[in-house]
Amino acid sequence: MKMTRREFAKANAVAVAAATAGMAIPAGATNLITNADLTRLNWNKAPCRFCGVGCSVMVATQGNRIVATHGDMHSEVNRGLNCVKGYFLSKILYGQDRLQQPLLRKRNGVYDKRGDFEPVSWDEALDLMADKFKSAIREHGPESVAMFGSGQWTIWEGYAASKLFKAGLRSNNIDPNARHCMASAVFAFMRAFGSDEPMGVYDDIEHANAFVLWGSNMAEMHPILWTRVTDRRLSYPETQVAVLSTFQHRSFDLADIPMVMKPNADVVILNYIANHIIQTDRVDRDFVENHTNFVRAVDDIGYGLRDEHPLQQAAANADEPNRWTEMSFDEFADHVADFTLERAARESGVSESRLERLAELYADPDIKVMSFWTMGVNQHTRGVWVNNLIYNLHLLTGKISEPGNSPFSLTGQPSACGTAREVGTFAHRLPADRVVTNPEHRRDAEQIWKLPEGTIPERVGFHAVEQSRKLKDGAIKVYWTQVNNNMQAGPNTQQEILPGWRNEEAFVIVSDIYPTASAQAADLILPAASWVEKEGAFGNSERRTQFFHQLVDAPGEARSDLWQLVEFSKRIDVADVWPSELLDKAPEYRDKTLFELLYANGQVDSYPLSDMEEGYANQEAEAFGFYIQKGLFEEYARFGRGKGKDLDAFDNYHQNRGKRWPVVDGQETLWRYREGYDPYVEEGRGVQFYAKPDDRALIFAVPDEPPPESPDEEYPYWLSTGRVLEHWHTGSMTRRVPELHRAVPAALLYMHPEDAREEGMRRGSEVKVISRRGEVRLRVETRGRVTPPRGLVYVPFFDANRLINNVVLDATDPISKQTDFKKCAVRLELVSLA
Amino acid sequence: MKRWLLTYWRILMRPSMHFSLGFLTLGGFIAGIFFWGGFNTAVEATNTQQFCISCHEMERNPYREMQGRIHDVNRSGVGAQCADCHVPHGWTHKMGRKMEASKEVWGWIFGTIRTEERFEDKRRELAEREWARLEANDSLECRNCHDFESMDFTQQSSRAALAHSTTLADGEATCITCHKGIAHELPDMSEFYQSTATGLPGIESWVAHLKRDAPVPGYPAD
Amino acid sequence: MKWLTMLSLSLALVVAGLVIAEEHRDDSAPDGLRPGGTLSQSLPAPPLAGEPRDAGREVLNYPEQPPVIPHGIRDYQVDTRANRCLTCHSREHAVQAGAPMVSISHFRDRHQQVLAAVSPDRYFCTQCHVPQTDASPIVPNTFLNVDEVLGEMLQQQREGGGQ
Amino acid sequence: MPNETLHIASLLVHVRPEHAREVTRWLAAQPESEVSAEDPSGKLVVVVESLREARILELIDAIQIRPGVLGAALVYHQVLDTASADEPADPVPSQAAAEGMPT
Repeated sequence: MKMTRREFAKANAVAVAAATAGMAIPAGATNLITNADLTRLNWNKAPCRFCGVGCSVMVATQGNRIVATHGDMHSEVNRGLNCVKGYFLSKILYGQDRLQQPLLRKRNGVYDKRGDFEPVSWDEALDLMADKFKSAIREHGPESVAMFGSGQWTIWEGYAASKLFKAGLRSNNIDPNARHCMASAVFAFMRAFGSDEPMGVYDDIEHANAFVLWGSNMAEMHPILWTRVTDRRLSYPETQVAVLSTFQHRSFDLADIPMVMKPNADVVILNYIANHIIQTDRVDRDFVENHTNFVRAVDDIGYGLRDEHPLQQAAANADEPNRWTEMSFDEFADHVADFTLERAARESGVSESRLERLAELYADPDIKVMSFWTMGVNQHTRGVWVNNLIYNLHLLTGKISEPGNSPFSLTGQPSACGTAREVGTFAHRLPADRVVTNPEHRRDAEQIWKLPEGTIPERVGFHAVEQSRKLKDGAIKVYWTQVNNNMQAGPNTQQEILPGWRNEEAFVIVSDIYPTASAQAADLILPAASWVEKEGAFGNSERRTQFFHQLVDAPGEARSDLWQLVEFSKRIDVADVWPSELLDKAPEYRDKTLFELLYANGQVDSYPLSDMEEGYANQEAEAFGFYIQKGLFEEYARFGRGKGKDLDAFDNYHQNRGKRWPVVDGQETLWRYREGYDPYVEEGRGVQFYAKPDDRALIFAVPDEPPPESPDEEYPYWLSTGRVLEHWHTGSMTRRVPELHRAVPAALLYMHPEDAREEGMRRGSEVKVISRRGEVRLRVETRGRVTPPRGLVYVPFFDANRLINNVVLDATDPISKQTDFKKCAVRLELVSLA
Repeated sequence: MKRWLLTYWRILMRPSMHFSLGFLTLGGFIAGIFFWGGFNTAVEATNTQQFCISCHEMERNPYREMQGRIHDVNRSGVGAQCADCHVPHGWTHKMGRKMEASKEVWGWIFGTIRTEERFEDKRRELAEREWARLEANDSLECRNCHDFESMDFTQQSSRAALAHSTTLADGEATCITCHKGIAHELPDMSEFYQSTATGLPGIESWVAHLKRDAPVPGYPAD
Repeated sequence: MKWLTMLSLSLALVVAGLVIAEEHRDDSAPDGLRPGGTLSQSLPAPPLAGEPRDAGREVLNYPEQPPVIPHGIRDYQVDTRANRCLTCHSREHAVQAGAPMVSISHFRDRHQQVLAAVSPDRYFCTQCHVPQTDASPIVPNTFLNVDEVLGEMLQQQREGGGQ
Repeated sequence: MPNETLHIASLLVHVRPEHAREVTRWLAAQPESEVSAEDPSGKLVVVVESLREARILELIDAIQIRPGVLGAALVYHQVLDTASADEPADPVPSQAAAEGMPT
């Protein structure tokens, strides 16, 4: 490169000034970069840190820092594309306020609930935690400790945590934030098919002629899948896209059949479509007779509120909502006959012509239809029912488990499937579709874990919303949360969550990478490592398991959640937390620590450090002296092998772009339950729902029941909450990326311009959104990305300074216990016009 | 019916037998003013936004799409109403437009755009009619507010200033040529889009690109 | 009368208890995106961030980053009927419009086949390209681009060599 | 006609991080100045290239009164001959050739 004198002088000027300021010298100005070894970037694959789509990204590192990211061309999922969040992954770990050392509330040098945060050593932090756990279990039993985890845990983190709680501490009080997200999908899968997770794959998109979005804004929440849907729709003009929601959003931009319905009207619409299929004689008789059973779900199941709530008291089946009785096809036909087109149109507000077009997408045997749904369906007081109603349509018409015909439940988090669901970190689950209430399942787990019979408690633990309630009531004494931010994301914050966390009797530990709202409400904050600062594995929506290496070191003393869990386990003796009857059954554990019981158990610690791929750091393995990730994975994989949940060998995943389980003989499975695709289907069966005892899926008859709270004179608006494209969940990562923050700097109140006019408000007005539970102040937006109908307002929850969950009702689906974040009643009060 | 009309016509044609010519002339004049005023008031009433969106069809799509857009709300509160853009301001043209509007009454009676689907089917036709009208009258309704002489190019973005000072100034283009779909949503433009996107490759534009994106001559390349 | 005293007394106690509880909800905490010790409060909402009218194009953090949109996109229609962005950024209009042409990468489909037009899977521009308001960062970001990292490494190297 | 001189200087400007963007933008809009480097803590390196020495001082004054600016200091100043400023500065091969040139 030749420089003129002028340029040379300028380069000097910059270099001198930069050196004076202690700043990095821009390369262009110094032209010192001639060493190819230095300029060569180190590229590695990793799944994206954000949603459940599970895009693969290439991560460039240099000097122990991430310097660039881009879409992975070799990934089947995204083929080189990323959404805007994915493209800015490089920056999510570099917020200036990364937590770098444990912080404990102290006064006069000792822990004090009312004290101020002071830096402490890991030893001090973990010792105190161990004391708190031990004394709580000793004095109040194992049900007095609880953990709230995440679908953003890596697979082995979730597995280690679940094992620590269910086997070590003998408490089932461990639940993931996936409870807020996927629990309804899980229960519906188990009810209808006996096995969790979709039968189809993303490849269905390239085979379908019609897409129906039931309460899903894929354009913003699953952007890369949306690019595939868009590709299909625009490349094959006969393709149709139907979008149904309670407000208009960006996915409507691609809609051929756009439908804005009244909240809670989906049950009526879905029952109408079933009726339409039957009335027009388009039921696939063969399929229905050979592969399905009809059942009637119990009704009047309540709303998952506190037991003393009048609505719970009034509900006949609130205690046992997950039951059903057999019925015939004719009885089912009679049941749906009440749901006429006219009724569906009247109750939903969607025109008859559009509803009929929608129904035809399912009824027409020549149309291959793919249904997508997420939080509009799952975060619903009748979420499990609605999931089941969607399966009904695909089962009645036989449009299932084959390319292009696919009911596809989308997941929200990167490993909601891989960690929360497959590992079974829910309060009622064990790995690979097992449940704690089933004695055989408990025995399976106890055998694999080398535990005496009776170690795993039978009682279902406290689910997410119940954990908040039990903290407030003083029943939970020690509470540990990892990789989530429930203070901002959980419902009814001021009445149910914050009082519990700040309850004098509770000791609350939050592991996170930034000082989130949850960390601010904690007593002990543990600094965590994130994403490629550790070796990890995620499982996405289409059953694809993907691995990533540790590519950079975590800053300061930050440590991964896995390290925290395992290091903590060293500080508790089995004898501290197990009753003597149980110890008598396994006296060899009497003098052991939980670390030795759970992790150095001859299985998890059986892979030496030399098994690790060369050239990669691995903080945890080096700290514990064995390849712990591999050990945990291989022990966990034993649960699923031969059970339709087979995973590939550990090392393969580091080389490939993920495989979709069941992986049998190294081959992934695309369409489950279909002969020719799924190795578990017996020869000659065609279709076999083999996870059900009689190989038949269930079609559910469910009635229409009202929501727990509806707008009235005092609180005249529906409130729906959700996300925006640019921010991930509570924004703790994305709001620290300048480009993403500037794109969407604050949560707004999206409302209809006529509603605003009638309320004497306008775009930019500051208003209070008030419910029976609390309030929050927001600015009005009347022409944003979301266009609500009259009578409904929409507020995203990413903004820590506008805690919309102060307002949200903590009602859940009574079966899945998943919160309904999509509908409650609010009123608006003007603070200032401009 | 025919007989009744005929009788009526005869009465009308019969010379007056009771009133003076003067009275009749004056009376006719006064009545004329009266009816004229009434007519004008009525016509003006059909020009209000309230009247326009009293039809479900107009409220559902054109009005809702317009809400929040720059011609509806803006910094200084100069919002346009339906008639500002869709009805000429001069009397002759206005009457012409109102006569045309009788066809719209017809459409309303027969529900030409009653459902959302029908509106979508017609969207292109409806938009093209308005574009053609504005092309033909040199964007007369735009210019009622946006006067070319009053444009301060220095306050515009460089791209806008360039377009306005050249093609708009010499009459090659009129407002609607570029500013389509600013108040309401555009109809399906895929034909326009495809004809240029998949047609012959525009060699000139490629060359121009290469020129523009090339490093400035003489500037040292990295 | 006695019951009334009792009642008001217990009421006062309850109220006092509530007040204490309220205070404890806002125990001190480090600042994050939200100021520490404010969780029970309803914070005022800042005015809507403004759209910069004619902001300059911004330097990319790395070559693969989608450029941010340096202008407002109010009322831009991008749906099956029309794509407003392409009226300026398409290959054939970009020069005349004085806008950057969509990147050449956008002319390849999922299978890396080169197409004559923008690939349909890239149709919705705002999935990757986002406009920028004038909002200031709440928390600064310490990301360094590759040149900065290299500069730092070189400096360390030189300092190391000098010792 | 006497040879004109070209002044090249660099300034270190320290601004509050939240104002960095607008100050950078303002500086970029000024003739004869450019922002050559910035870091997240609000430090900016500004290069000034002017035919008038006074312009550099004027600019420092102007920067100091911008909102959010904590300080602006002159770090480097070099005077070049305008006539030879655009000649190659490559020290080894081109310097020799340049030596024979009249200045």
